[in-house]
Amino acid sequence: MTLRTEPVTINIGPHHPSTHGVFRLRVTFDGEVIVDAEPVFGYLHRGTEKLAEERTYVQFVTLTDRMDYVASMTNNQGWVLAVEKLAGITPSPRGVWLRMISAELQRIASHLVAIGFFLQDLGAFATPLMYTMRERERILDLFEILCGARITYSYMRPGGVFQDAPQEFWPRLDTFLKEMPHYVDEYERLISGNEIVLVRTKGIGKVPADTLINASASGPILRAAGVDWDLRKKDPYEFYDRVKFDLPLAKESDNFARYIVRIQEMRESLKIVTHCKEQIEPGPVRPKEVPFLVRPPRGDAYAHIEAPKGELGYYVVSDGSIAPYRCHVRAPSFINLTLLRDMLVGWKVADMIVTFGSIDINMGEVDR
Amino acid sequence: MYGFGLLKGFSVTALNMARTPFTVQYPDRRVGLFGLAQASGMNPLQFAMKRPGDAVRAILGMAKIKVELPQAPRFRGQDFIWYVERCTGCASCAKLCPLGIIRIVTDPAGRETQEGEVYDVEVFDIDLARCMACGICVEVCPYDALHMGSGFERSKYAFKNLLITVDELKQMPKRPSTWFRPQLEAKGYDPHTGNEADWRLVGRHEMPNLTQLKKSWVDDRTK
Amino acid sequence: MTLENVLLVSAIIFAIGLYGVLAKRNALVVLMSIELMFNAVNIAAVAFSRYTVPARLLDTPVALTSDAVRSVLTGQTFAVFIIAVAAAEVTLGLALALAVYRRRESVEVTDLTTARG
Amino acid sequence: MSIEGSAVVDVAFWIVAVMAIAAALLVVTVRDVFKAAAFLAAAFLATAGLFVLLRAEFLAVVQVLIYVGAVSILIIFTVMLVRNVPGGNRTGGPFYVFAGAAAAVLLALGIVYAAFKTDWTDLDQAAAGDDRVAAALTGQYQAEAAPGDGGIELIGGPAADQETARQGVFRRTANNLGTLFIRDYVLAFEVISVVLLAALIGALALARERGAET
Amino acid sequence: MTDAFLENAFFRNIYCNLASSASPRCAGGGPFGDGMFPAGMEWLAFLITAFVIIFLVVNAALLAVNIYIWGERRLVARLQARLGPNRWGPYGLLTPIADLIKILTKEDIVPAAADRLVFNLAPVLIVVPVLLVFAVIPFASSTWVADLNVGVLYIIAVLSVGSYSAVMAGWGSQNRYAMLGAFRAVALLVSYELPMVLALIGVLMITGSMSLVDVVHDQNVPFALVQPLGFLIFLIGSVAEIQRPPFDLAEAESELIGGYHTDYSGIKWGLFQAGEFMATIASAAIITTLFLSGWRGWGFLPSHIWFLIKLVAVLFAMTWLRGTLPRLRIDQVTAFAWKGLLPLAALNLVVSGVLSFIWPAPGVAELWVMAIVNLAVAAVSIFTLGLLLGPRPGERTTPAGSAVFMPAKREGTA
Amino acid sequence: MTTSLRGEQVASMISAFAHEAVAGHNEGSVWVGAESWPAVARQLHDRPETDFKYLSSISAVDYIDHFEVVYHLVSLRHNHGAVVKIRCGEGRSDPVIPSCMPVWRGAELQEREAYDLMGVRFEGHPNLKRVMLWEGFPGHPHRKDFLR
Repeated sequence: MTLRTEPVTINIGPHHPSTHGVFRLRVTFDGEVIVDAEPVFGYLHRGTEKLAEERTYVQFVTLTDRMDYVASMTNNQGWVLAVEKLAGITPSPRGVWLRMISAELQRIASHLVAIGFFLQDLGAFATPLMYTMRERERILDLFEILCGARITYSYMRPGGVFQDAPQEFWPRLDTFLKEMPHYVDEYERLISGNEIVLVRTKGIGKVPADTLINASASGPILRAAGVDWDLRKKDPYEFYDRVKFDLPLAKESDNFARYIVRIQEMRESLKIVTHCKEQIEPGPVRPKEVPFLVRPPRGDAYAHIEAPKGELGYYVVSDGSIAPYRCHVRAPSFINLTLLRDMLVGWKVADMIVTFGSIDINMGEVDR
Repeated sequence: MYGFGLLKGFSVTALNMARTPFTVQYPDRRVGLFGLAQASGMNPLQFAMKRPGDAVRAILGMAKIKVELPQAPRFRGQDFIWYVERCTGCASCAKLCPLGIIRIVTDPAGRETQEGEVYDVEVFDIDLARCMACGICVEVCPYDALHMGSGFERSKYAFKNLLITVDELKQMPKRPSTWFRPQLEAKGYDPHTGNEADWRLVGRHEMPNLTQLKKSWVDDRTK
Repeated sequence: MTLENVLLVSAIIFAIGLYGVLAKRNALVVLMSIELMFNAVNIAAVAFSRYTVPARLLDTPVALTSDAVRSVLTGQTFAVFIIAVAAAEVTLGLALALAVYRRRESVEVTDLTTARG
Repeated sequence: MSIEGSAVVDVAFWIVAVMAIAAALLVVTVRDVFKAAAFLAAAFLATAGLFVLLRAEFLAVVQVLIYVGAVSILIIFTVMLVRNVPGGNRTGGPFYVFAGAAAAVLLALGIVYAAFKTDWTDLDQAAAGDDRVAAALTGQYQAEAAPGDGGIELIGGPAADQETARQGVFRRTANNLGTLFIRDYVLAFEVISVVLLAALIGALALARERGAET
Repeated sequence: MTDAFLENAFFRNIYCNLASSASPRCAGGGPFGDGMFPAGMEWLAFLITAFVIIFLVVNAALLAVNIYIWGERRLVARLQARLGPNRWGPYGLLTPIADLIKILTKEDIVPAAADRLVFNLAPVLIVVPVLLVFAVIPFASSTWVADLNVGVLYIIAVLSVGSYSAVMAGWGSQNRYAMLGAFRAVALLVSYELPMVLALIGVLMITGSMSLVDVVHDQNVPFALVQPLGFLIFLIGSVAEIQRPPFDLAEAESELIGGYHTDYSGIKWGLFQAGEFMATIASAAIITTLFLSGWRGWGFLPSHIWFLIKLVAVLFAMTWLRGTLPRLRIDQVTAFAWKGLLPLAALNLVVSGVLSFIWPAPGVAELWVMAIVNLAVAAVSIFTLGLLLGPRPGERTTPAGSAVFMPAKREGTA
Repeated sequence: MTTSLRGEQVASMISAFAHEAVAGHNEGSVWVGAESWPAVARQLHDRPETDFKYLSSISAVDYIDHFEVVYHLVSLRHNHGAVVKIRCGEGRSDPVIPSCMPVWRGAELQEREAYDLMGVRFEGHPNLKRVMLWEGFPGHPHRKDFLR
């Protein structure tokens, strides 16, 4: 039965509990069905790129932590890669291995948060969220041993990392690597076969692959559409060409596919960490000749990495001084929002929240 | 079959009900009789005989014991450990702080400093309200005078109370975090269990050797 | 509480419903008024049913014959039928009101001057 | 032991009656259609109270279930779909008001006159000293009822368990009503179900937008 | 006044002490003699007794809500590998009290655009019907407030009034979130009432009486076994009616920020919460009474305790549901009611009708036969329905799971 | 490994269909004239040998005397990338270049961001308004002269 109803406009956010931060979605509903949606953001804009122009290259590492604050390690990684590319620094191998280990652990942590909140948006009363948070805590414990902080690590430096991992880190990492696959299995038992989850997510929020490519979407969203585009495979930075891992793909490009891709990526990341741990070699973690105040020559460089949420790029312009002349961040969360309207229109209120959760954005990164 | 996935989910939650919770109670922990007896180093029966009142409270779930949160030795806390004996007042930390929250004033009167003396640091303000515990100040300290602390209970009602002054820094218990201090780590020092570290104990994380000094001060300059 | 009093209440409610039907413009309110009138009739029917039994017998153990049961419960049977008819009527009425609303953006009966959709 | 006829029942009756009448009046007087619908529900609820006082518990429950729980909710639902709710309860103009009021008052007066003028056989009074009514309803007819009468289950009965018989005439109203429906009033019952079905289909047909995809 | 009321010794004592009564139950008078009031004042004694009973039941319900809130929070916490409230009082038992104090001292905000009358009435309306339900529940072999001869119908009727609360809250707030929530609530309640009533009719066919006391009395075999399909439908329907996960979409926290009670604060919000938890307890009590043979049990425990055990078991199941399942979408919920539960309920009706035609007054043996037949029917019909509604064959729904796994004990850092 | 095409390679690729469009190139990047940019973009996107289906990033840089917009393009098929730079006119007043949103939808938010923070106007963008800051914010904060 169709009734002519009045289209109503509702502001979802900026204080809505499911917008993952101060995000506002101006949605027009016809009954329960979305007819229009427009994302509005900038509530968390801190001018990080401008701040970079006043900081030295190492100082800015601390600010990259604050962009995607559930995946600080990868933010650091992207930045130091850009600086190394700009200044022509060859990092020391042990530092690179440590960077890879921490980045992959960070990817697991970030995906855990993404899955947990995705299920929370489905209305699962925080149970999967608590489970994923529990495992994330273990990763944070590892990071605390590694660099003394739990959220904002500032672990990496141009040329490597600031300090070698302590002895107690490695057995803890082993335990984690041994137990984590079971936990992932457990999530799958709890979620992947759950009929309610299936009926809520399958076929919802579909976007065709070419639209995704055209809209510069990246990360699990792109891979959930069957596009095998992962910078770790296609443009191997650091030592990603020396580790073996598979690229999880799904072809449905719906919310469930995004979820399942994240789950599989966690397994692959565990594999990568294991490989790194096997191949890591002793030595300095940072070349002695790299000074604290890096002075790259004039020029520009663009480095991109595969962050948990997609392609994270740093475009840095140097004028030869100790601070970047211009720094631009290509934030995956920000650009993935381009297609939000396409994903939402025609679906219902409940689907809106779920689709939004499946994109997995982080407001610190969107607004920067 | 339809509905089977739901049943699997129920099994997972039931399994987790049997596990120990992962949350930590802080600052004190509620314990039962067994926990309290264990904390006092007795067996429960003994304990109940000796301290019946406490035993009843424990059975009622009212007993608590203090809890120390597990922390890594590298934990970067909110406070700073400063060794005045080592500080030369060079203010590298103030210069390299990304937020510029450290303020150092040495000898405002312009007193003559004799050879062998160090600068008298009169003001050493760290504005913890804006500190993000990145540790760059510690990293750049050339004489290992400044260390991260490992405290995290400095909540105050006003921002102005969060300012650490030089007197406070001097009086702070000297339990430095081993963050960026490999020499402490090599000794197996742990701020949470170990004793206070004297300024002589903490050493230098990077002893300057002559060739390096010559390289940076002579060769590179004359290039 | 006598039969007359119950009938008085029933009459008043019926009259109120009648007033609503005659005087109101909103089709939904007219529908509600009709329901009120049904309701008044229900009250009367149940009252008649109740007053076929002496008060003395209401709470004492009795055994009724089938004829007696029939005569006692006829009023309630009527009420049940009326409720059923009213439910059907309100469904249809609301559907009509909605159909009219979709056509004309109004549910006022005075606007319905033509029979054509 | 009975509270029937005591002052409590009278007081309760008048309270519920006044509530019903007031709610009914508010339905046709408040300006807000939503509130009118809510007061309609209140009137239905008060009517259910009247039913309880009139010893029709089954009907009272049915009243709540159907009128309050379904019909009024349906009306409220429709009201919420329709625009101009706060000021929507308008009259058709002074003429309609006066005509309607006059007709209503006249009708009410007529009914009341008839109700009070008619000489109802007041069983409450009549039966006080006279057992003929009671006899007509109960014991005496036991013997005379045909053995195969067996249609309607007797309430209690000579050998009935005291637990049931103790409860009085309207104890098993629901069962007896059901039996009546499928025995005596079966035709009416079937007709009503056909009417309900027809109404259901008609409502569906009306509510479907013409030309809209189903 | 009916004498069923006097079956409870406690109530009888109050009443018989107050009034000199001709009732055989009060023949000996109360324990402290009879007739505090002169003859003809029985109605006063009745009123006072009724008031005492209502006072007791209402307060017992509120206390039960407090305990249940604590229990559910603890249990959900354990399901989520957390600890739950444990700071205030032994095992956190006083946490609901602390919550209550907090709620009471909060500012009571009425939005400027709200319709004050409707807005303020809504929270009351959610509590009252639920309290009314407790009137007919037999808590033990001789403890109930009223033995209505239409008890089952009465419960359904009274619970259906609860939807007014949602509608009025949604409308009165003049808030779009609240309105959406109200629409959802009404759609949900209307959809699930039908299968629930149909599921109950199977029970009524066996007992032949709508009085809950009779229903318990006739349950020689728990009707959950005799009527498995009806039990399942009624359980799901109850969870939907009280709007708990996975059917909590009227107040979906992650979508509508609380739905129809978005705008409420302070004690009004508290009333909504209390009403919901009370409804949960009431539903559990109804399920216990209708399907789990109420207060009946084996000899060694008093009937109150049996009732309590079953009640807690049902509440545990409901909390478990809440802790595990995500939420459905509104169209899926209603589709499930109409496409899934309604056919099942109709089938149950037919099967039960045939069975009770064969055995009009079933004894224990017949009940067991009925149970076996109904279980078979339930299994087959649910399986068929699952094939019809479930995922298409060939879709991968189950992951590469592994055996049960217990982690090593969480090692402390440093 | 993504091949980063050298500036001259990209320049020759562009010259194949639009000779006058290339304004210059260096080691890593190529400059394209602003007026011919939409056509070049369309060709870069469509032509099989370039196949730049994926727009990685858009950055705007303030070079005091002029503004520059940098496009990082990637081809998913050939796995090569190119850096295209566009100089938006001379001087600091009203830098403007044509929008490439008809070619890459991914430019939508990035162009809005560049407009918001750097003040580069993208002609032809359907919804060019501020994205981070509020409407009516004075100035464009990423410019070097902001609040100086």
